[in-house]
Amino acid sequence: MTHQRKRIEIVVEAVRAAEVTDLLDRLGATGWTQLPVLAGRGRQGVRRGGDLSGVLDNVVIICICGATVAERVIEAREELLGARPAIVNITDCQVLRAEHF
Amino acid sequence: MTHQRKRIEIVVEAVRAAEVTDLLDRLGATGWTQLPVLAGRGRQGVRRGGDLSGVLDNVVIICICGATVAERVIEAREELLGARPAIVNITDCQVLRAEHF
Amino acid sequence: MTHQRKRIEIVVEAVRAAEVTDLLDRLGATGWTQLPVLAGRGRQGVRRGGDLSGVLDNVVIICICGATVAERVIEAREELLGARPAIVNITDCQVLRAEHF
Amino acid sequence: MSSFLSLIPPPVMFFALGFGAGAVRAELSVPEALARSLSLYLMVAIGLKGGAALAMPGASEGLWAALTAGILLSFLLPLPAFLLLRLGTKLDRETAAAVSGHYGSVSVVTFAAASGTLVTLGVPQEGFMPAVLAVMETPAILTALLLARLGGGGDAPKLNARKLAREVLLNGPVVLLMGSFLIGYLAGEPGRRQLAPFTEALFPGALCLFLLEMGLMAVRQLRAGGKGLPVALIGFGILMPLIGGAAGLVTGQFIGLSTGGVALFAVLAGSASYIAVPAAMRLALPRADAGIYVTLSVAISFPFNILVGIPLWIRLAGVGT
Amino acid sequence: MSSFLSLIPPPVMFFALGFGAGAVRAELSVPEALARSLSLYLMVAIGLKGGAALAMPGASEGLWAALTAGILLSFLLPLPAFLLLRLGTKLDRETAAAVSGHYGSVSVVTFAAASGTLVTLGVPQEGFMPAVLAVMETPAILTALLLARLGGGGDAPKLNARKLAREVLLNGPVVLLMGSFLIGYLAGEPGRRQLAPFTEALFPGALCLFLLEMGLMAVRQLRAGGKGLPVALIGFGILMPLIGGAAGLVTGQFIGLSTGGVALFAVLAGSASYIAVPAAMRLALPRADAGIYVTLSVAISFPFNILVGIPLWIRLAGVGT
Amino acid sequence: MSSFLSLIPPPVMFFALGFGAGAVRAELSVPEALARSLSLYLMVAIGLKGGAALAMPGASEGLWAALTAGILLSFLLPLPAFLLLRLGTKLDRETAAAVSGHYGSVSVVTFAAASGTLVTLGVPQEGFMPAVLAVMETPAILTALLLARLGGGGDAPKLNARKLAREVLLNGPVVLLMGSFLIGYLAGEPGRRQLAPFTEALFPGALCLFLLEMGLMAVRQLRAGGKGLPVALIGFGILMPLIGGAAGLVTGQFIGLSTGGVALFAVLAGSASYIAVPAAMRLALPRADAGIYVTLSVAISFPFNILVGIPLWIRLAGVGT
Ligand SMILES: Nc1ncnc2c1ncn2[C@@H]1O[C@H](COP(=O)(O)O)[C@@H](O)[C@H]1O
Ligand SMILES: Nc1ncnc2c1ncn2[C@@H]1O[C@H](COP(=O)(O)O)[C@@H](O)[C@H]1O
Ligand SMILES: Nc1ncnc2c1ncn2[C@@H]1O[C@H](COP(=O)(O)O)[C@@H](O)[C@H]1O
Ligand code: NA
Ligand code: NA
Ligand code: NA
Repeated sequence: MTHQRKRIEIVVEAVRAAEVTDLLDRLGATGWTQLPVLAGRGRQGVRRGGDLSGVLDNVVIICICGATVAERVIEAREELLGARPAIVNITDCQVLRAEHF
Repeated sequence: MTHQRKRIEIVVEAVRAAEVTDLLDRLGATGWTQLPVLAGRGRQGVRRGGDLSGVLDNVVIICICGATVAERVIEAREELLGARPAIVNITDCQVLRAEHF
Repeated sequence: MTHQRKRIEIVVEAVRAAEVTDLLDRLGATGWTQLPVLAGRGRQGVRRGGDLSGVLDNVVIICICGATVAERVIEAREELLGARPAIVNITDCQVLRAEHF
Repeated sequence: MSSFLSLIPPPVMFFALGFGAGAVRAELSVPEALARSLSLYLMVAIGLKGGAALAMPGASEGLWAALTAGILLSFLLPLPAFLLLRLGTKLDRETAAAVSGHYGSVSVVTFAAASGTLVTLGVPQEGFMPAVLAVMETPAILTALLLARLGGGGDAPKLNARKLAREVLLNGPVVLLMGSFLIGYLAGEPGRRQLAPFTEALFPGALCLFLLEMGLMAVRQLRAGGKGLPVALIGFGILMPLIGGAAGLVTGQFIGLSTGGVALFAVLAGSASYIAVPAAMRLALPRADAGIYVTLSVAISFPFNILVGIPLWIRLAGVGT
Repeated sequence: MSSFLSLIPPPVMFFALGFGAGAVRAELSVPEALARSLSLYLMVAIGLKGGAALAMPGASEGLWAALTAGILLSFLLPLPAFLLLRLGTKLDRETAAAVSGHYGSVSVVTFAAASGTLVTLGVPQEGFMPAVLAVMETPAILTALLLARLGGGGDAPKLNARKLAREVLLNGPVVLLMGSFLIGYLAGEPGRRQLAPFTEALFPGALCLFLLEMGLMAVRQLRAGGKGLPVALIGFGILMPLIGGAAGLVTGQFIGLSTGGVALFAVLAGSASYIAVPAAMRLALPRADAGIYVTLSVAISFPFNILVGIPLWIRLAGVGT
Repeated sequence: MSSFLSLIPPPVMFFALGFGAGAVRAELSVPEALARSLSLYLMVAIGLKGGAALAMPGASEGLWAALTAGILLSFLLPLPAFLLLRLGTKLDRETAAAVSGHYGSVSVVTFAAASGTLVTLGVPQEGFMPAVLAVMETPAILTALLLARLGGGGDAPKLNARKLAREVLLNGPVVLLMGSFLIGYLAGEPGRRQLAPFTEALFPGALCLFLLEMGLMAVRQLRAGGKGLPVALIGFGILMPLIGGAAGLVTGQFIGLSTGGVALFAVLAGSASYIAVPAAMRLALPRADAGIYVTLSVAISFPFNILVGIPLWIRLAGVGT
């Protein structure tokens, strides 16, 4: 009654989020969800959003998709990494409605 | 030292989130967490929260639970889907404290 | 082309989040991301952030790390649980760039 | 040109600025919390001012007629709206019913802009108009629900009566408007004087900021939900405010309101809700398409009312003639 | 009725409106950012007004006595609170200590509401009272920590002294109040005049909006944390403001404050912190139950003080007699 | 001391308060939505006031010379900045170019603080200065991009011309400033009077709150991005405002501005952008290090300009001599 899918999670700068979601759209993802980020740490040190220009804000993008689209995302890594995401992680998941993804 | 559990993640309209959490409560989940959503795309196109009535806001609901509760959620799909969630995805996860879930 | 990593997700009070991220830093995590929480339910009942002192606000901390760091986090459970997180769940995931985690 | 443009009230110019900035995709945005805060402020200020005005001697003359007329109009206006939609567009029954509810109800900010314009023009208005605004918010919701159910067959959504009653009687704008109105009334003239810097002096500026955001929001919504919008629906979003406004104009004159009151009554009847009704419809008619009613109300009829409706009704009510 | 109700200050009526709206679960909510912004605004405005008032010739008379008395009360009031809680309720030592700290400390908004009421009544007040407010914020935190440790055995939470000192001396409200007070003092009369539209004219309106949210928040907190609340605790939440207020009243008269000053002193002593102390307790006494102290302070004692306490202390201080 | 300190305008004292509170890690924070809202408010108010001032008879004298000079300075100032950075620090070409763009452009709040100080001192200023502020926002972005590409080889980032044009012409602050300026101009004196409680009476208070947050933000940014900041870069962040300010001073005198105008022109030229330019650079020069340019602008040069620059240029422009 559930179906195997992939869950892709990407942390990326808010100002470049549209590049990532455009890419997901083009690769055939049926949708995505953007969540706000309060703060983070990575190679560039601590990032805390809220400066007035917004350039220090990050977002999390979640995309549930089939294995094929996930493959395409992995293959498009050059283009994806061009948007300089901080993290891309992919998890196996089950979904209820196969026809949606 | 860790225990096998399920992680259920649901994207749903903010105005109907209570229906989902009530259902989770009734099915025996020990808890849930709601996160805000900035924007999303799905079959209905792009949704960006922030209209004054709040009807376009979405939230993400995360629920960590045992396999039994997860089964019940899957079985209650009719009722769950009545709240019109956009996504329901379920992942395997490990938790530290078995007694909590 | 992808690499096996762990995804640790922790729900904890906002006022104690720094204790958790400091611990992650000390255990060798290369980074973490904090997301805001709207509301939640657990053993203490419903928590809805937004009181003026901020003591009822929760956050979600996500940390992608290798198996070794994840092991260390599990071993440091005493110290981690000292910060009284509500949930700690760990998932397997794939990442694109091994060198980052 | 400058002399013509200088007749446009600053809040309307800010609406145009927001709309223009959104249209050319300028990187301009207003924090959501600010928009919601300004919306609360406007309701509190309108309520307080109205209540204080009603507390003045003789100010309640004509009140009951206006309230009754407002309630009736709110109940009735969804009917022509529903007919137009069912005959002239391909909307399903439930969405058509939901949309028609928006047009029976009213828009607080359209009212605020019209009221501000009257103040600038020096045209007096009945102090109880904010109460009329408040009572017109919700009757239309009931009509919309009846329309959704009539002939809907066994498939019609189950109506949770208690939930609905709460939604209708206890929705945020109504409670806030009515509560502030009552407080303004009880506090009377001393209260008015104490709160005037907040409710009166600040009002035009706050309205400017808010209309800037409404302009941005209209474009945003047009972009997100306007793509597939059939021409017939856009036509409805322009025609219906004219029908409602005309009905309001005639009714206002019939019950004997002042010139300013007639103009405001027409503006109210012609305006469409974008806070209370969408929220109610989302819960009561979940299968109706929220994208359509939010877009029509926020992105078509609201701009039309701000730019065309308000000056039109003020003129037709007889101001300046 | 109207003439009786019209004596209630508008901010208090807005508190009632928020409480009532929350109680009937109306769909009304204030953005969190607005609540926090108004809270900042109130502290800045109170500080600036107080500082400017202190800069007036002769205004510092009685200042030191009031500061000393305020500090002492803040230190001492947790003692009866702790005793009451340990003898009359089943709270564990740590939670009892945390709760008692809230009642030694003070509530900025209760002070603001009382001060506004005095202004409306035309009763003068000492300009330095905001400084008294600021110094009363934190001594109670120390007492609470001592109470938590005394007899706590080896199990008592390790006290990180540096962290604690920072929490006590550098918590947000204290820094903001004291800083604004100092700025108001330095800027003197010219500064006061320049900032008056912001700090004075806007104050009553901002307080109305904020108390609306406090009413909503009280109900929300009552609902989330009030379910299991034993009757004895609720009783404590009403009794303790009376004890504190009475102590403040007597002390204020003893040190020779004016009628308005005595009333404010009683209000301060009777009020309970809901910003600075919860935050400090959460860090210093992590095993204390935050749900209990937030609920008691925000949802029981705050409403009681707004609705009953302020008029009571103003009357008992001798205003209007 | 008090008499010396009392000469510091309250907004600057609030900046110091925020900076100090941040430095000692007091638990003080301003909601992000409030900071962004105040920033919008300041731009709208500055624009409206400037437009209304320009609508006064004779007020446009010297306008074109000032606009031209402002545009030229914005174009040219990145050149010395870039040279200094490439010769005196180890910044890579792209980051150096990005930083230099910030210093050609301007800071709205530095302008607001300077303008407010002049008002307090009773020194008149040209009404069109907000328009100068607006036109100086963006030319520097173009220079920065040219600097990034010149000699950048094939490796230089591909310039998406359309995207860039939008970024330059349609960035939020420019649209809002220019739009409000135009609205203020069209609304003229009646509009000014109607909006004065919002744009004028509230301004000093809003500036205080905003500078409080800027002080907190400066420390926060210093802490997050300042750790690795080489001394040479910090020196640049202090030297460059002096160079820019001196250039502005001379230019302002050359084109014959009034004393107040000269001071403002120097302040503008010496200030560094922290809204428009970072956003543009992030998109146009993605490999430049955002941590460096945000930190330099917000945490080094902004405080320097507020604390040292403004009084310096006001003095050197000849005020009070
Ligand atoms: N290992 C990690 N786990 C979770 N989030 C991370 C991790 N590394 C980086 N991030 C997030 O990505 C952002 C940018 O990372 P970076 O570009 O490496 O500085 C950080 O601010 C974090 O929010
Ligand atoms: N494949 C997907 N992956 C992630 N989020 C999705 C996906 N599909 C839909 N969503 C989310 O669900 C919301 C509603 O989807 P829909 O009802 O299909 O328009 C969207 O706005 C997204 O936030
Ligand atoms: N089973 C669960 N699934 C998801 N979130 C949970 C769960 N249990 C607790 N939480 C979150 O953790 C917070 C505190 O939990 P507790 O300390 O158990 O009251 C809650 O408010 C929820 O946000
Ligand atoms: Na209508
Ligand atoms: Na007290
Ligand atoms: Na400059």
